Amino acid sequence: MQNTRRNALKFIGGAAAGAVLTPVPWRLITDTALWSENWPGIPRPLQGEVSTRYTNCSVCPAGCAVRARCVGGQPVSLAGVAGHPLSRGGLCAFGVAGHHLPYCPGRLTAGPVEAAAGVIARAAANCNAAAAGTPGAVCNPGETIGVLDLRPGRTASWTYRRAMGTVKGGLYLTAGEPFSGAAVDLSKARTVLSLGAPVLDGWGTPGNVLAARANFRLIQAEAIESRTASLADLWLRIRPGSASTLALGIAKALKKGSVAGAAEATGLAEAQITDLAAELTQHGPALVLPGYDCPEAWALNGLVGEFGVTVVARPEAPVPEHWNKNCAPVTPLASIADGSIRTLIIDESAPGDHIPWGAIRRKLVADNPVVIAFASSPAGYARHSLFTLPTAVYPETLEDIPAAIDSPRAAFRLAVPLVAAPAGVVNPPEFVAKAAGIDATNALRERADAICKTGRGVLITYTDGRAKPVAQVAPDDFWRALNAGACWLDTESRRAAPPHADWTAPDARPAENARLPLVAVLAETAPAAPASPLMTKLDRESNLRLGPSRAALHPETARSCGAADGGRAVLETALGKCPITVVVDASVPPGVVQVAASPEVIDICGAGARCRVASL
Amino acid sequence: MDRRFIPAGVSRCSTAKFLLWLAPWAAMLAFGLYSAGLCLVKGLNQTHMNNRFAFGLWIFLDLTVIALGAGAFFTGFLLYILKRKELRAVVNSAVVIGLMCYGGAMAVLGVDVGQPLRAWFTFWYPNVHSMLTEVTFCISCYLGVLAIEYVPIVLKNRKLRQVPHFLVFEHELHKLVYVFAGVGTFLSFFHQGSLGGLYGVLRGRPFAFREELGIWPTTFFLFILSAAAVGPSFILLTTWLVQKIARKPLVRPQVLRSLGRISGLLLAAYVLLKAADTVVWLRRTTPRSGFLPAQYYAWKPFGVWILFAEMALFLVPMVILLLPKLRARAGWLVSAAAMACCGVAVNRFVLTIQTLALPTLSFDRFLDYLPSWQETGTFLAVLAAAVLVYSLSFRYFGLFPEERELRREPALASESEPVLAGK
Amino acid sequence: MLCVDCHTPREDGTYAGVPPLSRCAGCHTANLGPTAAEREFIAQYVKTKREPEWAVYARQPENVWFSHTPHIRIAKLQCQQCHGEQGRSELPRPYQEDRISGYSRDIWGYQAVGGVVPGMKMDDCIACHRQEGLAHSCLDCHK
Amino acid sequence: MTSEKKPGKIRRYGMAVDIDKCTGCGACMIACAVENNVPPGNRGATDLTGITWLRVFKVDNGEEYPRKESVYFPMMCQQCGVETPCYLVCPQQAVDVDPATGIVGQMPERCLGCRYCMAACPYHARYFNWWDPQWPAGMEKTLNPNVAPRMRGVVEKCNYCHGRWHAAIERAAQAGLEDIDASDYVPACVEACPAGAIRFGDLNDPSSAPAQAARDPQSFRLLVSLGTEPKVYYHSKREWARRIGDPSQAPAPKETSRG
Repeated sequence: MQNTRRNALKFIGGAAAGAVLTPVPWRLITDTALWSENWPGIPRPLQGEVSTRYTNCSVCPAGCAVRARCVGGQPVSLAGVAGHPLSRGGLCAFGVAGHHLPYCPGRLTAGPVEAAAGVIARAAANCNAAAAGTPGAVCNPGETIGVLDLRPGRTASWTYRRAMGTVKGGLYLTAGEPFSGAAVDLSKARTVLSLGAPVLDGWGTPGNVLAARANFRLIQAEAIESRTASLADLWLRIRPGSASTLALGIAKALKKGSVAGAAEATGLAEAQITDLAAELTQHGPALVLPGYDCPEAWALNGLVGEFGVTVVARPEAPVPEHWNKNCAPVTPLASIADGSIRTLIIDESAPGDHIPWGAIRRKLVADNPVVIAFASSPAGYARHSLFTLPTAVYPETLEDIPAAIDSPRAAFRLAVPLVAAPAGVVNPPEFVAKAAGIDATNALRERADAICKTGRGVLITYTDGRAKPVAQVAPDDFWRALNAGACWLDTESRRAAPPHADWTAPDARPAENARLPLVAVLAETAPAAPASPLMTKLDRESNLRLGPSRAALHPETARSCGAADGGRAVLETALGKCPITVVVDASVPPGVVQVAASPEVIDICGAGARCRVASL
Repeated sequence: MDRRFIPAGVSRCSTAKFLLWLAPWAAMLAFGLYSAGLCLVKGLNQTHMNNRFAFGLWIFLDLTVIALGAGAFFTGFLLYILKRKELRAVVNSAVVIGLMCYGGAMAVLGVDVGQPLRAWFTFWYPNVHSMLTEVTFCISCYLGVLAIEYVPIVLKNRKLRQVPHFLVFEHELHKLVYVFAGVGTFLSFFHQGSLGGLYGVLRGRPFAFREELGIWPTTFFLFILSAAAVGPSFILLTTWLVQKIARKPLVRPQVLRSLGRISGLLLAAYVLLKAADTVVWLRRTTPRSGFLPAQYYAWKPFGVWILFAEMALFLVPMVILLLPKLRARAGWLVSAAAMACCGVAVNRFVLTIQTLALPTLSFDRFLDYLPSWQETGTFLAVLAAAVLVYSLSFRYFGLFPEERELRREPALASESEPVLAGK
Repeated sequence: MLCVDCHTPREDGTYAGVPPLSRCAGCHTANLGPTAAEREFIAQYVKTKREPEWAVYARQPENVWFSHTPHIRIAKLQCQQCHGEQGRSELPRPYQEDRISGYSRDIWGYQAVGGVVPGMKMDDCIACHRQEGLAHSCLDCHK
Repeated sequence: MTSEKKPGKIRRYGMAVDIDKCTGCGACMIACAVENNVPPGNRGATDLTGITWLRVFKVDNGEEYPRKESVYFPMMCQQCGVETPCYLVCPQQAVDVDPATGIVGQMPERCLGCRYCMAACPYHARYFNWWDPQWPAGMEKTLNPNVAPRMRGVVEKCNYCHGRWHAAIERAAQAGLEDIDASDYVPACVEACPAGAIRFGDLNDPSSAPAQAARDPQSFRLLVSLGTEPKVYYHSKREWARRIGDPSQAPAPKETSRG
């Protein structure tokens, strides 16, 4: 038959009809459906032997004990260690996802290592030369080198102090709010007055705080309804920035003085303040926790008379004697003269206290200072540094974690590496030590031995949860145990002398400032350190937290700033400006900007800063 | 030049003019296919639907067009089962419209699901409790029926008639047309109903949840009725539109009137039952599930007005279509039909969109939703495809048997002149 | 030849995965038999210490949870009941996998290997679980 | 695929959430995402398109400062026991209720993504994969092998960490036991909560936390008036907070909300 169009059509039609009778189409739909189960782009989880490893979380200074479930050696989920004397099995959101940190997008893995080393060595040499009056020293008098440590009390901190000790006028700097030498014992407290401290929102060791929570009455004096305020037994809604005045008022009440001024300044009734004072003395033991903007309120504990009970000296694990000779003293950054630092080394690898960059910049020499940052992400101080050296992150690092503020007894535990660090990262303390010409490669072991030598305290091993007196442990076993995730805990704690405070000062109303009419309150105590990509579940994929650089305003405040919900605006403080997104929220008190911490925001505004919001 | 394809005895515009008419619709179709493609390739993040607004424009579209497409089965039912001979004039057109409505709905559903490759699971592992299973089965079967019913229309084409086999085939098919009409009616009754059940069973959405009669919620029956009522109106509307666009009479005016009258009668029944249902729902069903009727309408912009608007859009056309005087005037007739169609659209809108917009938990937000251009594009594709297929069918398959007579005897047309130009 | 000669479960009863080359080399360091296949295996893998890329007939899809432990420890099943008499076979069947889905032929949901070996598709699991009254829900076996 | 024979031990797993203890820290949400291989949110994801099997809401009493009070409110699948809405509507049996555990299961590999179940769920506890799941380079190493990652275009939800249920069965078998040890099966959120606000257990066991919560007059469940018998019990001493469960007590529509 000749191939006409009709025949062709017939053939196609017949073929189509026939195909349906073959298995082809049916197999095709099954297989494509199966293919859709594992089509390209869907990762396959690694299979392997399941094991449990222990470590301590070094994401924040709390250092909670961690049980890691590993598959083929790779940690796939983290949880707290139940019954741990310090962290009580607790682990916060950041800790739970800590094992993601090595894979954060934009992580730094390379940097100008040699150059930086040279710079530090030269700067040290210069300082020594200048101090020795050698002619031709590049370093002018009064200009020096310093290390800024955001998490003091670590072995690394001691290494820095020793390194700076080798340099004439070398500085070891901390954020150093006054009386940082205190630790508290929540288990003894029956009444806790928090002057804006985020007691239930990441302060101290979350697990420990929440475990003790049932035993004390929590009074939160705060302007905004923070997480702590909403869960406190009593929430005193004071005027923003009037916490220290309230502390003063309580002191006066205790001394039977007049509280009229304080009442007027804080917006509370006089009776409230006197009752508060009475409660602190009667339903003791009491504890007063100062907030960010009233550190001097520590002294109030002295008046309440609980020093040595709820407040003790900040304990520190023993160190080898020879470390103490010729090591630089601990100097609060605020206490040194402006424009006095030529070369500044910032260790951001262990985030802790945060200092707004503006405050740091003031201490540097005006003409091209040298800033060297140890960081794992470009988001923090790295944005302002001349050299940024990549560091390992938890859980790659081997570092120790000092006792947190809510631990009355000294502790020593290690964040042990669960995964290998990438090539090209540096170990900050060893790096600085090397540049300064001392050897600190073995510092952790030395300190562990020193602790073991004292024979004090107990060693808590997580695998069996048993506490063994150190006296019965050989140094090698001690070290091995620490590296398997274990914790040394001292037995006794030291009394602390209350700091001096002047209780006769006049009741200051929160300083008015026409140009900066608003008060900034940091909504989230999120660390500036990089966090797991999953964290967006808390601010972007839900409204649990305020998203980075979003600021909540009361409708009135927003109106007066001409800002609308979701609108872009600029936040301005004495230290500078940064862009924010406005969230209108009737639950924020008027006159307050509740702003979420983000690198840009905390550059210019420490909590409680005066500020203004200008809509764009 | 396509003269030899055009049915004998009717006049059609020139090819050029026809292509000119097709061009914009073709363009719209192309755009629509592009946006649908985006949704298939990149995933449904191309739409503005979200976890709370799980259904959007597309489901609303499906429910509406299927309600309007009901004209197909109902006209067939009236003609072949109830022997309303005068409807033979529009039955072909009704079939084409039905085919396009259902085809469009199915196509959009294919884009709407996240894993189209697994769509057939519903047939392989059906969950008998689910209304959606019922819908899927009935609609796909009925789509087949419509396709078969469409074949004889295609075979009416002058060229194809020259093939003897086709003639025989068509003849045989014609004998079976009653069967198909019956099957179609049965299937349609079911899926129109299950489409209503789709939301009526949502115990978790008290705004849509309805008491059950037998195993079906009341919306099951209300949807059947409203679809049956509005179907004829839509046929009426489209036929009138085609007459306007083609600028020639295609059916006797009384055909349109009788369509209107049927629509009117059914609307009356619907309005009655709907009112009763609404009362039961507000007074009994809602309080039982712990909600307050007031809450439903507390959220702007969906105030109580929407409830009354919906009722009015059924009530007014009902009155018009039931009054012979008004029905006799094309203007009233057509606008009444149009109103009824809007009424059913609003009804489907309320049940789909408003249901999802309303909060269920006491701390929920009221949600607003605007379709993305990709969603709208897909919607337009269905419209364009429908117009294209209808135009082609109209030009080549002679959808209106009476067109020839009306052309031969202008008397009929002129008699019907005042009606057709009655505004 | 016994299964455990090559495949030993971990002491907790979980499957330890495909045996490593070292285990094969335990016997096949020098030719045991005259077969060319063995000679080639030694030349290709044992000598060069290259891990053979084994094709796993019984590999289940990612979304299936299967643990040997309950089947061995509790149900006391023998390997053969699911894997067939591999120990007795001269040569393994040629490994076939679906081109589109990439699944081994043994676990196709449709038209799996009949007769020769007990199939390893979902229906086969369900059949046995039904018999034992252990089929409760999909999440029994799907993860 | 339900069994002919009756399953051995019939459990009804449920949860007891003390919202007076919840500090809104979000540890449960993150632990949940880690355990169940939920991918980090796509760049375009919002609180309406992201995936959070467990989501903590901030709920207030509708007042303004200073009268305003808030509680934090963890919402997971409420595991409806009767007339389970999602189970009834799924057209192709991708949802089932396990008679042995009472857990409502979702089978992503069976789901065609019609989202009917999401429309049916009054708790909005079901989430759709609007994007292809994507992890930053290297992070896929941290995926939990006990849970299969889902693909784009399917619905997923909380199933009380079924991967852990499997693991518990395996551990039991290793010990030669037919049945799991109750304390050995604990969902990730329960384990992670530093405040111990979420507790988990078998409602058929009178001594379990949820069973006790069920008897507590200060406990309440969400939308219980719908008659779907949810298995998550919330507890609060605050009278206004207990009204959260009752939709008819909802505060009037507000301008903005961050809940």
